[in-house]
Amino acid sequence: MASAPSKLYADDVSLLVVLLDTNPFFWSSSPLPFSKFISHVLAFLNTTLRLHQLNQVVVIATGYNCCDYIYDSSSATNQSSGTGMMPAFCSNLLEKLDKFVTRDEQLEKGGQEGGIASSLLSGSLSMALCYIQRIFRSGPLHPHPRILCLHGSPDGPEQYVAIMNAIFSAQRSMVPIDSCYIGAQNSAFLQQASYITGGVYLKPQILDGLFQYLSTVYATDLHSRGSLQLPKSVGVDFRASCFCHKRTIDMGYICSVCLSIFCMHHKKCSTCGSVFGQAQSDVASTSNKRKTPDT
Amino acid sequence: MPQVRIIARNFMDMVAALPAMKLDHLYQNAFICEAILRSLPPLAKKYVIQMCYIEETIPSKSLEEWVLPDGLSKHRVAIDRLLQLRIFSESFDRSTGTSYRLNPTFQENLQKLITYGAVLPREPMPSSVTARLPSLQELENYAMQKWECFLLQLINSAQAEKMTNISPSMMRIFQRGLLTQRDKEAPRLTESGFQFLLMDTNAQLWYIIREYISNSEEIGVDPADLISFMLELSFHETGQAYNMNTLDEIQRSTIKDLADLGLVKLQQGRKESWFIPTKLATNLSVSLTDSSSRKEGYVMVETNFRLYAYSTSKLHSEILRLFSRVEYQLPNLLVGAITKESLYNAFENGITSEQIISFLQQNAHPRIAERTPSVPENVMDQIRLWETDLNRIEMTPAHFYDEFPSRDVFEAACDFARESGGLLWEDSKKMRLVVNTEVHLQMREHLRRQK
Amino acid sequence: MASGQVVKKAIYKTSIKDPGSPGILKMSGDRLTFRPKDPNPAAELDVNFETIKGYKNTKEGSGKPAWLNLTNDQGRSYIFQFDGGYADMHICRDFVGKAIAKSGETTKAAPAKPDVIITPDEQINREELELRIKLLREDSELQKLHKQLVIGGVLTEAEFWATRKKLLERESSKKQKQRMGFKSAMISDIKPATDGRTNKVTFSLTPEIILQIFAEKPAVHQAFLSFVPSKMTEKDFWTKYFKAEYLHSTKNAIAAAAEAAEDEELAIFLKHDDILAKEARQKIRRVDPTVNMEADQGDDYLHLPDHGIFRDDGKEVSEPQYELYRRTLAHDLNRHAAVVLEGKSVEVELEDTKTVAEALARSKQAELANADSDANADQEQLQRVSRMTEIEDLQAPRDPPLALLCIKDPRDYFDSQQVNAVKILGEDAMGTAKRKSAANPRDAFGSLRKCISEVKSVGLRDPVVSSKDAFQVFNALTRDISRTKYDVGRNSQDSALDMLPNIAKEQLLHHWASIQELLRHFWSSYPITTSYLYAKVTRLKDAMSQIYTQLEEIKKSVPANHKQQVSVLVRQMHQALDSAFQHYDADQQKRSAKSSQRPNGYV
Amino acid sequence: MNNGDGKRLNGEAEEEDEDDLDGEGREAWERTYTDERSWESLQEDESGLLCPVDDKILHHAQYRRRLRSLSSTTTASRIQKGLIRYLYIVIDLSKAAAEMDFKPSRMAVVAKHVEAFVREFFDQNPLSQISLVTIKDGVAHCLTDLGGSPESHVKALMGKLESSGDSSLQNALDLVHGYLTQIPSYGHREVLILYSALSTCDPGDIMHTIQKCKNAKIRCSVIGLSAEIFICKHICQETGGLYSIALDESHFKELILEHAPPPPAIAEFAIASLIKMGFPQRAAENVISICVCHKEAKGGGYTCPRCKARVCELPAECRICGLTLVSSPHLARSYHHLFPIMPFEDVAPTQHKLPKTCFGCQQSLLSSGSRTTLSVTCPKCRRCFCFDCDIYIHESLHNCPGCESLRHSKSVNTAEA
Repeated sequence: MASAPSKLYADDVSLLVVLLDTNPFFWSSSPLPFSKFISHVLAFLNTTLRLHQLNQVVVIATGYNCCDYIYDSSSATNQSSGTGMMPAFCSNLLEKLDKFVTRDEQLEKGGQEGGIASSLLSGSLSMALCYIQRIFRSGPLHPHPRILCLHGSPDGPEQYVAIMNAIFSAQRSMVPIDSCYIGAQNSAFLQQASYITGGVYLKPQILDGLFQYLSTVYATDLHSRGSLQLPKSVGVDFRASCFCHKRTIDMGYICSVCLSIFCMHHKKCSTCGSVFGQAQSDVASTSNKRKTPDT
Repeated sequence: MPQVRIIARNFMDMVAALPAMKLDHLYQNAFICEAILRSLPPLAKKYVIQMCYIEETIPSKSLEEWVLPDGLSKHRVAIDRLLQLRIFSESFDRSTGTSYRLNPTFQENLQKLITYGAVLPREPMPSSVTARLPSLQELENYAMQKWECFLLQLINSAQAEKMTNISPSMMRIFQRGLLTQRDKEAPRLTESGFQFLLMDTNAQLWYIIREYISNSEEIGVDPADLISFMLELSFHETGQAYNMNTLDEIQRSTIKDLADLGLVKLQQGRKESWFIPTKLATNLSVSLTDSSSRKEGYVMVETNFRLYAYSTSKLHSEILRLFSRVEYQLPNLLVGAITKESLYNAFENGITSEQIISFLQQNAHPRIAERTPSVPENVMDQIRLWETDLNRIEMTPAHFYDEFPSRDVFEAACDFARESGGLLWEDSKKMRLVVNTEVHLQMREHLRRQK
Repeated sequence: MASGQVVKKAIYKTSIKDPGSPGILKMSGDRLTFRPKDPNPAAELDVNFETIKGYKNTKEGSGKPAWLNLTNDQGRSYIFQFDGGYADMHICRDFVGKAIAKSGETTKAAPAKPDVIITPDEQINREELELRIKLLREDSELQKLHKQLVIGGVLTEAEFWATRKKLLERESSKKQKQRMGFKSAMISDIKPATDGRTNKVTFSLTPEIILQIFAEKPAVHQAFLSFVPSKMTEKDFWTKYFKAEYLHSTKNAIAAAAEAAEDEELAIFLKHDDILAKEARQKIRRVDPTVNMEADQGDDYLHLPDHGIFRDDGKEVSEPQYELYRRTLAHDLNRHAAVVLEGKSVEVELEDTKTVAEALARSKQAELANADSDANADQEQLQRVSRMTEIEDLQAPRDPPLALLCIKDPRDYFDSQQVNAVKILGEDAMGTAKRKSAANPRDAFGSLRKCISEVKSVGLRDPVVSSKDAFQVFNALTRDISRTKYDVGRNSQDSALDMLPNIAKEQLLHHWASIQELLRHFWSSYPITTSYLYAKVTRLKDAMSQIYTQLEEIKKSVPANHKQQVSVLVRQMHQALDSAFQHYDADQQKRSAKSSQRPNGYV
Repeated sequence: MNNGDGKRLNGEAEEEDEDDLDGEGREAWERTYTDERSWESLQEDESGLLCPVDDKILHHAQYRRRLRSLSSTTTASRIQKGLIRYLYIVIDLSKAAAEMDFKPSRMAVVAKHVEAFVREFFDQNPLSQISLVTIKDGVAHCLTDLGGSPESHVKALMGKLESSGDSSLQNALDLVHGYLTQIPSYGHREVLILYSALSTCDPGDIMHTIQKCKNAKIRCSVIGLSAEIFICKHICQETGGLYSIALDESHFKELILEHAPPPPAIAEFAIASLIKMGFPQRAAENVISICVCHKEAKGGGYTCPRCKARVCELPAECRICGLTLVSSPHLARSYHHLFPIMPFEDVAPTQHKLPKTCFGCQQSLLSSGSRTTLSVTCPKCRRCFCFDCDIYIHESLHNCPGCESLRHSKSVNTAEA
């Protein structure tokens, strides 16, 4: 009421949720050392906060065994004065991060198979979306949220469904998912995520210039995106590939029960084990003979 | 409409207005850089950021590459703003056309800001010295109440009470524009004064500060210094205590004045005295755009012209009184009605219907704020209508003639009046007519001649 | 081909059972004649197409012999079985079709387009023809198509229209096929229109209402059948009826009795409807035994204060002799409800009372007939009733069992994406080869933590990026942007067609349309199950192959500045056609491979 | 008259409200409040100040919703769903639909929410199709043919909003039955009847029609706007559909949205079968071609892999060769129906070992002041969530942040999945 805190909102006030990949197995093999990486990122976060005193930054660590919030500018206290060595918030962010990594290590059971294991992107993504929903709930005036995935680990197949769900949910609530992928080969997950939610997918070529990428592309607030041309995410090929031979197909058979894809006709669905009636192909054609396209 | 609006928009225009020398001087201060950065339009911000580490000049073409066709206007605005603030320096050469580069001092400060964060010239005082500091909430209330009481001063002074505890320097500021004090009689609010009351807090704040600065300019204080000080102040952390000794003479006096407005809270310890910046102070460097500036509202207007205000503040009730008739006042609810009369005296005070409506909309209670329109159409229309009513009737000084000796005299008079284009009204039965004043004299002449 | 004549050897049957008599069927101009081999006057035939109303024919591949069944306006039918099999049959059928159409047009002097030939295969009726003609007249494009394909003999009329059922339906849907149920409004609500001065009242009757009256008041129905027109004219039948109704509405039983006394027809309307009573008794027998039908004084709430129905108020004369003449709303309601529920069973178009009455009578007979015939159906209905009237709390939840699902491994779902998503980005092979991660968990985590603490102690690197890198990156991005922009800028959102000169556009669209049409038929006729389909496909194929050349011509004809676009468009069409041909050839090979042992590709 | 004794005036004010209420002829401004009678929930704090109405009501609403989602998911733990649905929405436009008990009128309300529903439906079932049917004057009309684009349906419906005559369930069912028997066997055949009338005037015995539908495996559901009717209930029981009566607009909305997620597949009906589908590639922007949908030569669009025809958007059925064209995300959209998440369990606010904040959104779970904020926990990962997250997770996100962000729980997950 009378003593209500007066909040001001400009069109470009934004909530930036950063998903930080802290998968140790990736970093230990990455060309860009984590220390460099993090300092780029911190600098970027700092600028974002500086751009508007209402800008809000939330950082979620995407660990190998767990995910957790490691920074939230809205809850954090002293922001203004720094120790002089680095912006104030950085120090307590790093503090949290350190704790997080330790916890992550404790959870480690070992026995991770060859190759770089994936980190729990689906988890952090889901958390980010929950947080953003909370912002939406906070009332008619809220910062414009967007998600930025700073990711390097390869995709984890077992997360696919979860991540897809998250992506669609984000799309529904019109939250763009930007993704900056610093791993070796491109990430199918993030490409789809950015493509579907209208975010930007980039794979920086010059890793030392990471900050420049961040500040040039990802710093753009949603309001300005209306008037700027950002790098178009590469058109993702939406052809599927079959479960049976894993080859890309442009025509295939779908199991009506579990929607798994096959390149040829099977008697029985290998995924859900249901046995098929007669081949649908002729049913289809006869059906569309009946079903008549109006010209 | 009201000039007040235009000037009160943003504090930064003022900075922009400063001469080149001064600007460059200002940019020495990291805080000003940040404040300026915040105040920029979104696109401009982005440009600055992305050029923050680039020392080469960037051809304008490569910037435009990024702009979508319908973003062009925004783009230009941004660039102009940057040039105006001398953050971009323009250079031209044959091959690449015009190209920009970031103002070196600005750039340097920005980089510092990014890597090291901003460092205040003065440390907050250790809690050992300052016994107990007011909590943020208390502080906020303090600021609010301070600010309100200052506004009340304005209103009350209009209601012919004598100004209390406002320093003369502040008083002088009100003299500029808000109040008119004719000799002898009590100071009363000017039109802009009334409009001022209906503005939202930040607009008011900026207005006052601007006035304050330009005022102090007359005393011979360098506005640049003031500005930089105030901006700096806005970055002090609210609720922390800062030692007065860290301030120089001028700053100290300024702080005192600002304390009157509730931007800072002064406290006296055993030996040192210190100031505690409040929320108002931090708002100084806030960038503001139209969609922005929202307080939690408290007013509900119903289609039957009733108006409920859930508020405890005296100020609110006073402001509402400006244009509505208050019917009940509960401890935290005020029930009023918008009536023709109440509006009329608002209009007389030079408040426009638009201001009233926008006020009602800006302060709409959250319950109805999400409805559109938050103020019922019929009320809005009626308010506008009543305003136009005022402009409908026009007065012309005139003279009334009757008791003509004879009809033909009357006829003649009418004709004469008609010829001289001064006939306003005639009643041939009762033999009366009304002519406007210009014609009056000739008319008299004419009638004399008749005799 | 519309005129000329057809002569075929065929067997003429009068009915399906009839072995029939072999002979020569000759169709020419406007009549068809049949000469049996062995002189048999009964089998002699000479029919004018005027009289032929429609016809059926056995479906190809249905296994039945090739029969063509013509029906004339008396509902009599001539069946011909063709020795030449379906080929002959089709020819004749088409001929007949055209003939009918022609005669139809001539009789109906409708300015039909001369080139419209109607050769339907299933039962075909006049208004459908009308419809088609109408459609063609309205839609010039359709007409062009029709001219080209049907008259060009690529498609048969039937095939052409088969794909346009929707269109036809939409047209015909204006006059709807569904029958309406009885209005839930009661007839007794038809209030007489009184003109103030005289006490003469006028009721307005529609066949609708009449039907309802008959349905609800069997007695009246009876009476109508028996009296009109033998004893009285329809008009004064109704006047009597409404007089009675009026008396009822006055609730004056005595008056009613009096009236009834002097006029026995009137009495019929006034007395209770005994037919109803009978039916009621039957019904009671049917009612679910669990329902308690016993009613005693205690159940009669009608006489309790402030009970009963408003419309029955007024002086309740309870003298027994008048009882006969009282009718409560309850009766009406029940009866009405009953009728509405059992629904309308009269198909006839309601035009005049007589027919209505008869139709109703007929249906009544039918009902009675099967009523006593299927007592068992009656029985099962009884069960249903009892089940329905069961108290639901006592019913077991009758949700059917649900199909269970077990997904073995959700990973598959991902693989269906990842593979190509990675591929299309032209990954270098070694990129995809998984790099062995350096260390065991401990070292990995250790190094990570070291990095963090390092940053913590040292702080951020200054400058974060070297000016050189920054500049380089920025330029790279800008270049990237300008490239994408160029691409986007190239395609204008408006249809490229509009830029073409009109003639070219016309031609293109026309060809495109016809290609679409052909392709649609082509694809829809796969897989080829019958020789008929096979023939059709081949026909289509030939037709399509001709189009190629035409397309080429278009390409030449257009002015140079549009060549590029047009050629692009044309290429698309080519592709479409090519794909069709590929499919055709592939199918051919399969079928030849399969049918090497069999004489020809299909059964 | 202004500032006097607060209490007394306070009383006055409330009386004022009272007679405003009782006044029979309601003023416009009164009517705006009659729906939510805000003053009834007015509260005074100890010092007699009017304190803002707290949103208990809202919380209850959420709670109801939550329970609903629970009941729907508990059964759906691991069963097949009708992922490919052919749904006929039958809208009753008999004169009963003009009733004003829903503001402004039943049909207006129905239309409004049908629009919302159609969009939601296609969002959840990208591979499915809808068609609209209206009942009027005792006859059913097919308003739109089965199709996959929400816009066309919505437009058609909005055009056709006038009511008259009786309504006939039988005619409607017959019509729909006629259409539905034509669709391929793998499709789940459904009818959703939005029924305003209290009676049905049928040309024949509706029981037969119902049997017909049952045999044709058509799942009929009814949402009534007036009162429960035996025959509707019967239809739903017979065909395994849902029957529900809307109390008010918001309730109606909830009810209709319940039909958006795919229904569980009934064992005897469920026929697994392979459906031939095409995964067209998006054509390059500069390759123009005439599209089958609107006969315009445009760049972009998708080319049918079988017959090379060009369609503008997916999912669609190729007009030429009848091949169903989809993109892999469309399939992915339906996956969450295959892997539903467990409903969360309540946590008694008394438990002390509760974490302070919601695992999802970091909102504080500590009971604030008088109201105790309820929280729930995931049975698998034992994380606590706030109410809003619970709803969001179950209704939109479809995966549990807790489980997703734990490696070993995940391995469990896949094992039993």
